[in-house]
Amino acid sequence: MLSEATVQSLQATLDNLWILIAAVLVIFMQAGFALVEAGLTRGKNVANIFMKNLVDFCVGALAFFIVGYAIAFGGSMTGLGRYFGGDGWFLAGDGVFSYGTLDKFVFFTYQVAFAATAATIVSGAMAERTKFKAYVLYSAVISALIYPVVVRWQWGGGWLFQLDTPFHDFAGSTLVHMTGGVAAAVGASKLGPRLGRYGADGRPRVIPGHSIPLAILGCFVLLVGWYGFNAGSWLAADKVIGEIAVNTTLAAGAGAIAAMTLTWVRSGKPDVAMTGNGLLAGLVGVTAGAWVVNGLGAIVIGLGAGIIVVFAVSFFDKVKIDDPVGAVSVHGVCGAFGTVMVGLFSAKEADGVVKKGLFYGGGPDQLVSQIIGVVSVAVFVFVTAWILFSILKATVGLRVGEQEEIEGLDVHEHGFGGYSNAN
Amino acid sequence: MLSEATVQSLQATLDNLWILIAAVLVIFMQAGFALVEAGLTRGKNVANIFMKNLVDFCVGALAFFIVGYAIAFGGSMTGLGRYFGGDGWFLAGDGVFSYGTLDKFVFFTYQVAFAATAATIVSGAMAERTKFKAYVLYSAVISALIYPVVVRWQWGGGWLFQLDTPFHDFAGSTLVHMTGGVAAAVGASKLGPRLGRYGADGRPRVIPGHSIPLAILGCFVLLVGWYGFNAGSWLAADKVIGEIAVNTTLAAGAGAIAAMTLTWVRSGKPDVAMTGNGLLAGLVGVTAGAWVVNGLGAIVIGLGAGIIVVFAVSFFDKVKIDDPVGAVSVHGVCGAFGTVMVGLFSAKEADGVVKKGLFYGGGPDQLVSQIIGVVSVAVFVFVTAWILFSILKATVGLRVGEQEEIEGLDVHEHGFGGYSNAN
Amino acid sequence: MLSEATVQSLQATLDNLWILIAAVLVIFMQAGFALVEAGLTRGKNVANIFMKNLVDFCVGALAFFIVGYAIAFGGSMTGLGRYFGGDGWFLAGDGVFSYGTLDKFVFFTYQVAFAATAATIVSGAMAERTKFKAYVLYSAVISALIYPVVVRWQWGGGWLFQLDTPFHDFAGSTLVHMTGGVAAAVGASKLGPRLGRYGADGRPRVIPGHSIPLAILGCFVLLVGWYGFNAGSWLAADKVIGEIAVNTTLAAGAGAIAAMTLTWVRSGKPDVAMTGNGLLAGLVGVTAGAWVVNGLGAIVIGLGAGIIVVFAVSFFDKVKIDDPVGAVSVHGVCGAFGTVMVGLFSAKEADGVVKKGLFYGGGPDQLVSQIIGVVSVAVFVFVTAWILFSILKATVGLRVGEQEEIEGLDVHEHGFGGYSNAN
Amino acid sequence: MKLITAIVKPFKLDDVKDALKSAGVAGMTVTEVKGFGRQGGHTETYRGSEYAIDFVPKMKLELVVDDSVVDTVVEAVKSAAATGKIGDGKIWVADVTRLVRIRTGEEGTNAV
Amino acid sequence: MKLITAIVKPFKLDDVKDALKSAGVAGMTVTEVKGFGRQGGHTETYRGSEYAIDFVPKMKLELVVDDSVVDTVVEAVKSAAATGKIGDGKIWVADVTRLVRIRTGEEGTNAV
Amino acid sequence: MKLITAIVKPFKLDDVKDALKSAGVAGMTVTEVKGFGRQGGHTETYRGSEYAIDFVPKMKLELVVDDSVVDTVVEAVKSAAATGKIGDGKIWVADVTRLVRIRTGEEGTNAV
Ligand SMILES: Nc1ncnc2c1ncn2[C@@H]1O[C@H](COP(=O)(O)OP(=O)(O)O)[C@@H](O)[C@H]1O
Ligand SMILES: Nc1ncnc2c1ncn2[C@@H]1O[C@H](COP(=O)(O)OP(=O)(O)O)[C@@H](O)[C@H]1O
Ligand SMILES: Nc1ncnc2c1ncn2[C@@H]1O[C@H](COP(=O)(O)OP(=O)(O)O)[C@@H](O)[C@H]1O
Repeated sequence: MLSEATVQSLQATLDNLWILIAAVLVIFMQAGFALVEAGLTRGKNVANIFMKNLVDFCVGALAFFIVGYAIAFGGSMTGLGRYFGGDGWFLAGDGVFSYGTLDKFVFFTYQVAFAATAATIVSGAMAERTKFKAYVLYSAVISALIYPVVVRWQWGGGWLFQLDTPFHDFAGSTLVHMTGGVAAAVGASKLGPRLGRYGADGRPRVIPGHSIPLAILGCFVLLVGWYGFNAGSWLAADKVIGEIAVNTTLAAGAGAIAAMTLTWVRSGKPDVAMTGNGLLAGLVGVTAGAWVVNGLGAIVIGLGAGIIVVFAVSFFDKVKIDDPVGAVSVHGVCGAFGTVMVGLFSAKEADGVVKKGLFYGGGPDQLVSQIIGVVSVAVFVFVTAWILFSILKATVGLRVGEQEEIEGLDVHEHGFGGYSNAN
Repeated sequence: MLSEATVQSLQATLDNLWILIAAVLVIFMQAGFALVEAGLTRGKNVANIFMKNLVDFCVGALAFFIVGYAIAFGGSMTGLGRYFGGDGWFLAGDGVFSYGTLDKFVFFTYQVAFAATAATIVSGAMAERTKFKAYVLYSAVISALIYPVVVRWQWGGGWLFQLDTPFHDFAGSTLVHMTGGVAAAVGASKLGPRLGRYGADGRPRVIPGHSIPLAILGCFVLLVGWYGFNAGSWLAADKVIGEIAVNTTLAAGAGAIAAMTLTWVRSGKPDVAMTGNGLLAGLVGVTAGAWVVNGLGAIVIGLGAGIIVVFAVSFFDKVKIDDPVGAVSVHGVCGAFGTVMVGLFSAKEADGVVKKGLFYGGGPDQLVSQIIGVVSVAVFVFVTAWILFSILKATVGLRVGEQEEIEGLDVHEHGFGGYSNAN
Repeated sequence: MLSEATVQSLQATLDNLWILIAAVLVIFMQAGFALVEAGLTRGKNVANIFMKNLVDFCVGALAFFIVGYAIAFGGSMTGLGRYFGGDGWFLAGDGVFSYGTLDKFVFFTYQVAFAATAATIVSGAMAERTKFKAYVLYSAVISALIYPVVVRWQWGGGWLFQLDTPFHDFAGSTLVHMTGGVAAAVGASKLGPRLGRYGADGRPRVIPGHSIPLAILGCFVLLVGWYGFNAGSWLAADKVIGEIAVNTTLAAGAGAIAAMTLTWVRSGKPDVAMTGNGLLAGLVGVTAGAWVVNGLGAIVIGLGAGIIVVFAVSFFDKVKIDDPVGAVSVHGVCGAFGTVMVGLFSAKEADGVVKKGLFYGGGPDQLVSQIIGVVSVAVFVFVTAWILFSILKATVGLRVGEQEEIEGLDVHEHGFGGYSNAN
Repeated sequence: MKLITAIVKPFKLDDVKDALKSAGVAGMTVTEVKGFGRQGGHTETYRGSEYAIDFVPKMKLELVVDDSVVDTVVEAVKSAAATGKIGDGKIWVADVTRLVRIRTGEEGTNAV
Repeated sequence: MKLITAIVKPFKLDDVKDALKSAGVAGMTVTEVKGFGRQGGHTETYRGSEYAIDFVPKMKLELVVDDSVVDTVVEAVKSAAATGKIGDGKIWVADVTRLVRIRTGEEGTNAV
Repeated sequence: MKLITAIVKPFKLDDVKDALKSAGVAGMTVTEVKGFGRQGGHTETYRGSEYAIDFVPKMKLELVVDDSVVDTVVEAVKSAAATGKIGDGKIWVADVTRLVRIRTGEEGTNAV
């Protein structure tokens, strides 16, 4: 006999299938990050960059499996559970939390891909001078502890979700990107700038990336993966994912065009690497509101992010936070920006999830929640990352020696240059 | 209560999911085009190539969102509407056209990926000498106007679709690829050949591409994306997509083998870049008939396209249309070829959609319609592209200066070389 | 009227859709193989490597379409049919075998992607010295004959599947990877080591790969594709694919971490290329048991494979089987290892499919079957590959001349270097 | 025996090589180099920041020739490489006391 | 006319160039080279196997200068390139019998 | 002090380096170069069109050595680099008037 249950189980299968595919797209973003970061740094450190991106996924996946997932999603959501979960270690047992119709393993796969994204953002900002050992330890801790706690607060049903007007961060402008970006800022400033990055006069000097092809290929890969990142965050398969995809496309395009135009106007030439950053800035920016904004909102957010990223890169240059790939600007600044924009551009109202934004007649409630969310996450990540990097600095050490840095991390940290023209 | 509607809505969700995923695969093709074009041109222009491919997607997406989609699919299909649509600007409103069970945003995402494909084909043919500003303007116009009109004629329900025996171009051998290829031919011939491309004696001189790895990686990416391009064009999820995928695989394989064998026989060595072109030629060729041909038909079309592309490349060399990557041959010539082949190899009959081809007992009707479609699209694109490039030439200028071309577009158009070995 | 059949057909559509998407992911792995192999060999042979990977897919697809599929899946499974199928040449006819709810074309697409994987593994082990002509012939034969026979024995319902406790190789640790790996070992040893690979004193000398970025990008691509490889092997869409994906992730991570740690301990530095090999080793290892093991099992298998691959590489170095990319170790050795591990770590019992492993109270039955499977496939592939390579050696010749090898296969076999810095 | 070293613009390499071939030169060795000189470099911009590139790509040719043909060779390079624009490059000549062809062991003029 | 050739550590190139500019040098030609010397190479490990890299990356500078400034130039290179650690490199000087500026045909001191 | 310059086939570099080491050479500088000579280039085909490559990859070695060891060094290069096939390369010798070790400022023979 045909039952409602049969149909529901079909829908559940559909949901699980889509989220697994979306997870694969998000995992593909790991390659995108590696490419962007490798392209925008020097050839003598290229193997190190790829190694970091490969290993942070591997270490992060195990760490998130063993503890991270339990902290983010496990256990009661009241009391201390509003800040910190604690059930479902190793995904073991039947009571392990999952979302909606999703199988726990499918939901985990999607979540682990997000954890890896948050972790990997830092590697670009700390490129070309960080000890590999310190980086591995950092990536274990962010995947096991820092990121899961942040997720707990919102997606895990914690205190930010329990606000009267819940904080709304659809696919993680704040939870994933800003978390990565703030940790990146802390890491980069703890490390100090690369040798030669500032002249004797204190003015920044350009250290050009070694391969625009790698960098822009990486942008394309990230764009492709982002459809899984945003449209997958619906956590179910239905028509809604179409509008999310369109918003993603429009914001990406607007971000790239804005950054291109701005560099064109400022320096007479459209800058390729910055246009790539603009694309990513638009994507990061729209991630929080990918579901609630409409096309016009997505374009405005994209344009805004594309403009902001250009100025943010200059700003961090000036304050001597040396971020070779612009990770702090793209993920940190534009992540915060995009999240706050939800408070202005939200065009949807959904009980207990999100209100309309200021520009759509919803009053300031959502905006206030957005600011609370951004600020609290930023502070938490800043403090914990600061502690983490301080401990690493005092123990294994954070920065390679001068000779290592001059001659390249590839040879000194891994024993072998990334490029060889041996015959 | 379980209703027919519930089941229909499940099928609709399935359809939407598949088409969104297919759209992502097609968007991935942008990376493939960038790689192929970068690999087959010189290192001094590599950042420019990637920039063009990145920006034509961004500009094209916004242009297609704002006007292109409305022209292609909007409004009544009678009268002038047979040639030119006009409803659904910005996708705004409830009456916006969509196909079958597809959500308008999903259908748009799929269509915008196709528009970006048509636009980006030109960039390879015009590589290494085109002003970036002119290229950006070109890509806005083709995505906003030229390509949408062509689509209108057929997929938008216009006059080619309203022929007694409708023109059949399943996934766009003509509408997408030949459109791009013809525009590419016009652009390349308006520009003139690259400096040094022809000797004092008028004979072509080889300007080798700088990276076969990039070029062939691009071919793999395009192959992968093409499954979304062809199988997605069914615009619904059902078993039919399997045969489409098989035809796609077989034609790709046959195309590569044909081109490989032909270069092997002609010059004693199997040419790598040409084998890659052969793969793409097979793919372009089978795109029109991907649904209606059978495996044997797909192989024959693939072989034919793989042979044709080799001769076409030589031909354009001789007539001094300098097309660094073979875009005109692959997309223009093989697109037309594949479309006409439907008139011979169509093995399916579907009322109001397609008839059997000449070789399958269907008489010449389909063949005639195919020729009408190819010729009319070719003429339309030729004329409009000619006007467009003439205007660009007379206003912003089409070609960079001699010094810019000799020293590379990367430094002169974008201020920075694509590769740096700075320490 | 709503019927059970409607719902079943929806599930069938879901199954077909998922398997087609999984097939596309597996086809993407072709790019991953090309990248890994290109990165770990020298720049003078890079076009040849890409060409081999491109062409083995094309040739293999046609060969598998024409005969391979029929041998693997066609005809009766009794008598000789237990070893060798023979029905459904060209996929023609209505009676062509397919699996479960899958359309024959969808099932074929998935299977052809696997055949191409098995074929392409060899190219890395035989890199930098094999005649292209011999390689093309080899890849036709393995796709048309050797691999299909192996598949017949198990997935095709043949004698290994008909054992009292059937041999269990869920996604092909043995059938695909070990098959490729054993053929690779035979090919590499028939060829002999590359010039300069062993000093006058007989000790191995390092011939470094030319690009770690290509190699590790390839690892990422393979990782992404592997989700299609393993989770797709369920051959239907349901929640089960989630756990398969998690096992895949964990084993990959564990493999990379194990190899990284081991090289770190042994030589003081974490080796990048070997960590990539470790990731792949973990993936190959878990492929056989991806469905039947649990997370812990996956981690242990991944760790084991990651350790084994490091020692295996040293071993083959010592016995002078020169395998530039470690294909024999990764696919051959870890494929066998992972398959046998099912006999220990299987945590599932399914009638006529698989029993619990020794460590999960299932006794030694499964272990015995696993060993029978591994040994018989290894012997069969070893013998047939030996015959094949002997015939090729005696006829077209297997190895290029000394000058060709010194100056590079790109120029000599294909007429053109893979990299050009022409102006 | 003299060693003639010439620095020329990269896109002139083919012309210079052809001119030298016509002048009867049997061999030469070419290196990709970077030049610093009057031509100056240029300003590049990367991610919004300007920076000066002081070096321009050049090609260096080295030819060991018989004393008798030095003038011909210098002349050939000069006329083939000149564009009249700043940065055309230099030619300099130095003494070589011995020249050996590795393959045969021939020395002096026979080894050219 | 002398040809001064200097081998220096790559990361010292900018400092040396600046020092030479200050010393009034108008032009030079730079090549990426690999050096073998006392500094020795290092051992690399690749996929678990060790192997020796005997060559270290260096930069070669070539400057044709007037006899009168040879000492200044040598001094400038020396002080800008020295780190005091092994592998700082060498400077050597050789005679040049003729120097031509391709663009103008000027010779000798005028061509520098 | 002499400067010995040798052009050799790339795959012979290791052998030559080893021979020079055995001959007691303490340092040298190596450059990747392209050679034009009797060996000729070859015809490549690219996308169906033929074109001539006139240059073949070579390695250039530069060694500043004491006058007393010039013959030993030339001999060592010659025997290690020779294959007997066309294109084995050249060795030439020129005078060096001064040699400085940057690190220490030592000059002449001590600086080698
Ligand atoms: N004194 C010099 N010694 C060595 N090379 C030089 C010297 N001066 C110039 N060059 C080389 O010649 C090139 C051209 O010189 P430059 O001063 O720019 O213009 P011009 O050739 O017109 O005099 C430089 O880029 C550099 O490679
Ligand atoms: N005899 C030589 N001839 C040419 N180049 C030399 C010679 N000796 C050293 N070099 C170059 O100088 C570099 C530095 O020399 P090295 O012996 O390592 O240290 P140092 O400069 O402290 O003497 C070498 O890497 C090599 O490029
Ligand atoms: N006159 C020359 N001056 C400088 N380099 C030369 C000269 N002749 C030959 N060479 C270099 O020596 C290499 C080998 O010379 P070639 O004439 O091909 O063969 P062989 O060494 O057998 O005489 C050339 O590729 C070139 O690099």
